Amino acid sequence: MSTTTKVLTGVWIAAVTVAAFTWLPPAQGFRNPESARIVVFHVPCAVLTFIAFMANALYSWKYLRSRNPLADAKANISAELGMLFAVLATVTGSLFAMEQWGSPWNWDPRETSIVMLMLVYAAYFVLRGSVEEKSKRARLSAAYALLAFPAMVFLIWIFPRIVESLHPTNTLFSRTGLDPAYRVTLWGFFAGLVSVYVWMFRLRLRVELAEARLRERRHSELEMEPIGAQP
Amino acid sequence: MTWQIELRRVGKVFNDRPVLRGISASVCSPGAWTILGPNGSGKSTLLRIIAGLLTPTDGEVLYLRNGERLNAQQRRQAVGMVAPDIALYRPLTALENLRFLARARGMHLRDPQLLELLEQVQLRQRAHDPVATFSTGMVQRLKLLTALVHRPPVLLLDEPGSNLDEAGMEFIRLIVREQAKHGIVIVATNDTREMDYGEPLIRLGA
Amino acid sequence: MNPLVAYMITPLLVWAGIFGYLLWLDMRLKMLEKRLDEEARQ
Amino acid sequence: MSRSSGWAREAQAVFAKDCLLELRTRVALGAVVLFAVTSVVAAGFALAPPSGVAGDVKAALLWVVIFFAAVAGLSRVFVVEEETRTADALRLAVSPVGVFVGKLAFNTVLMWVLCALTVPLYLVLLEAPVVHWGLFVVVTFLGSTALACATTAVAAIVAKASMRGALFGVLSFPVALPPLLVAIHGTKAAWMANAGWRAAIGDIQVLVGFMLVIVPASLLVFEHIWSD
Repeated sequence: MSTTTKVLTGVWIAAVTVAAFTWLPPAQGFRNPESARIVVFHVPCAVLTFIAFMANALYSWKYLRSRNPLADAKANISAELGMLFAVLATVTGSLFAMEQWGSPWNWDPRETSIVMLMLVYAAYFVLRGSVEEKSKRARLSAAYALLAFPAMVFLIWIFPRIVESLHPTNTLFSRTGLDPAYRVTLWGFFAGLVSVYVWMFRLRLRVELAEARLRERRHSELEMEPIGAQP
Repeated sequence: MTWQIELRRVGKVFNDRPVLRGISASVCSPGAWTILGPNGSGKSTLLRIIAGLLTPTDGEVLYLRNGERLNAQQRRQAVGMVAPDIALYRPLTALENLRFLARARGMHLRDPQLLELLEQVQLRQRAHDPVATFSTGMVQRLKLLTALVHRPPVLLLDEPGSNLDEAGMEFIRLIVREQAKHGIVIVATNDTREMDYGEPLIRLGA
Repeated sequence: MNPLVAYMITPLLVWAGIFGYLLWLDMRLKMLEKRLDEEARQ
Repeated sequence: MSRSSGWAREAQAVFAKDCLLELRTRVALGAVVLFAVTSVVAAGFALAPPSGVAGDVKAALLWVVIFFAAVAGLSRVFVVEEETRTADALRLAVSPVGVFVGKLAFNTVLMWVLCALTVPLYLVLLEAPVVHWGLFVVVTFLGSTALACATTAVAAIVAKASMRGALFGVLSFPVALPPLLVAIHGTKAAWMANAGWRAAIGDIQVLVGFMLVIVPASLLVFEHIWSD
């Protein structure tokens, strides 16, 4: 990512943040109309959490097909970023819940599903930590990611529809549901976050590759002789 | 029918540490071969790769029947293997172990036939005893029997004679000689008494 | 909690999370690159 | 002497072998049933007298007991193979699909036995207000089957990792959560006079749908878990 893009991303996010407090009118139909502004920051984080989770499953699938360690690294990074945004979505979400519903935690299906998403990520990291051999770790964690995927799809899409939810289901995409000003600001912030996501992803991948290079160098120093000679 | 196993630049890496690198070899039935090398040189790893128990990091192992490539399922049917780290079910009796492995392989053998097979390895008297009560030699004979119950053309043996007495060694020698008449035997060993089972195919360094 | 505080603090939290992570990555990368350079020199 | 192949026959052989092993050693069943009975009794103590406790709580508690009992035993099928070093013998003889289906069948039967033994005990000790008996049996049957389907592939993962005991619970909870939530929901419906089949039909659909998704998904990844 070029420096210009990084600077532009920073300016963009700052601009959207300022707009969310000045240009954006307080929303009607909320207990505290001002608190609706939190939604602008909360929803993009939640959407990104889910995108990261999808990316994790996708890279896991790619790894199992190709056995390319790079795909495994990308799957791991997606999970890490997913965890970061899940924490941000939960924290901003419970700030909003406190304003709107009077309690930071209501066991709402959407709250439950993000906690489960975090549990999956946590389990994924625990699994990675408990397998020593690298290719085995990659295989097992990819398999686990793909097993957890249908469960998460259920929790995110089916479960909130079975059980009554405090969250609106369709406001973001329907034409009538949300004030256009809100839609613009929200998706504006989302665009900024996506750019930041790509930035973080690339930076994290560079860290991973540098670590791999360091390990490789150690091993090539230790063993220069070819192994497995023929008679 | 001719059977052929071909190793093409096989390599295995564990945690960035190469255990095997660039091993190529080819064997064609009938005959017996050995893989030699000291402990820790990767003999067992190589044999497990040949058996299909381990996927190599680089290269591939091909099985050919009359020049035709076998798929995973056909390959499983073509291989019998005995190794120290492949155990039998100790709570089950000799007959139950044999019955399970024969059935899993798709062999429809009745108990009298299974008992006859056990007779061939001098285990008929102990057919209804749990494997946990068997001596090393008896276990090894039963392992050989279960590895050969589906009449595989390829027999892979990992240190088959370790902890065996003279009679046990003689028994293995007999089986190797018999199998080498029509199929392929590959023995991985570090024991000087076992090196004459076949001609050396691969010699691994430490 | 004062509602004003609640909604003012939200973007700050998001910013802090994102840039904290970015800074941490950057630090790690710099350290690794330094180690790589050192080993290359040896 | 004839020879046949096919995963169904392999699965049947694996299932028969596992049943025989279980009969000899009683490792899995012992762990599961003892755990379940202990927790049912503990729940009885904790909630005494049970007549004052809401049906909702009892329905949730029943499935929590079943889930944790399952966690205590369902990983054994794979862990034992790795611990006794018989897994490679199985890998040599049986296709991955055959192994998975055989082990899944075994775990499913284990769950049924577990439910058959502990659910009646639970109903008696905790005075569960079952109204719609047919619905309750169907939900329990489908729920326990779905739990076995959800956790069998996870058990195979756990058998390959270190610190297996703790790991199985951690890994299987997120995967098993959907059937667990739905089974609790359905059980509540079976315990309420004004709910019944109409309230639970969605739960039954979701349970069946979940199995239809997770079993193919498990089959798809199992080969990568099972073969080194």
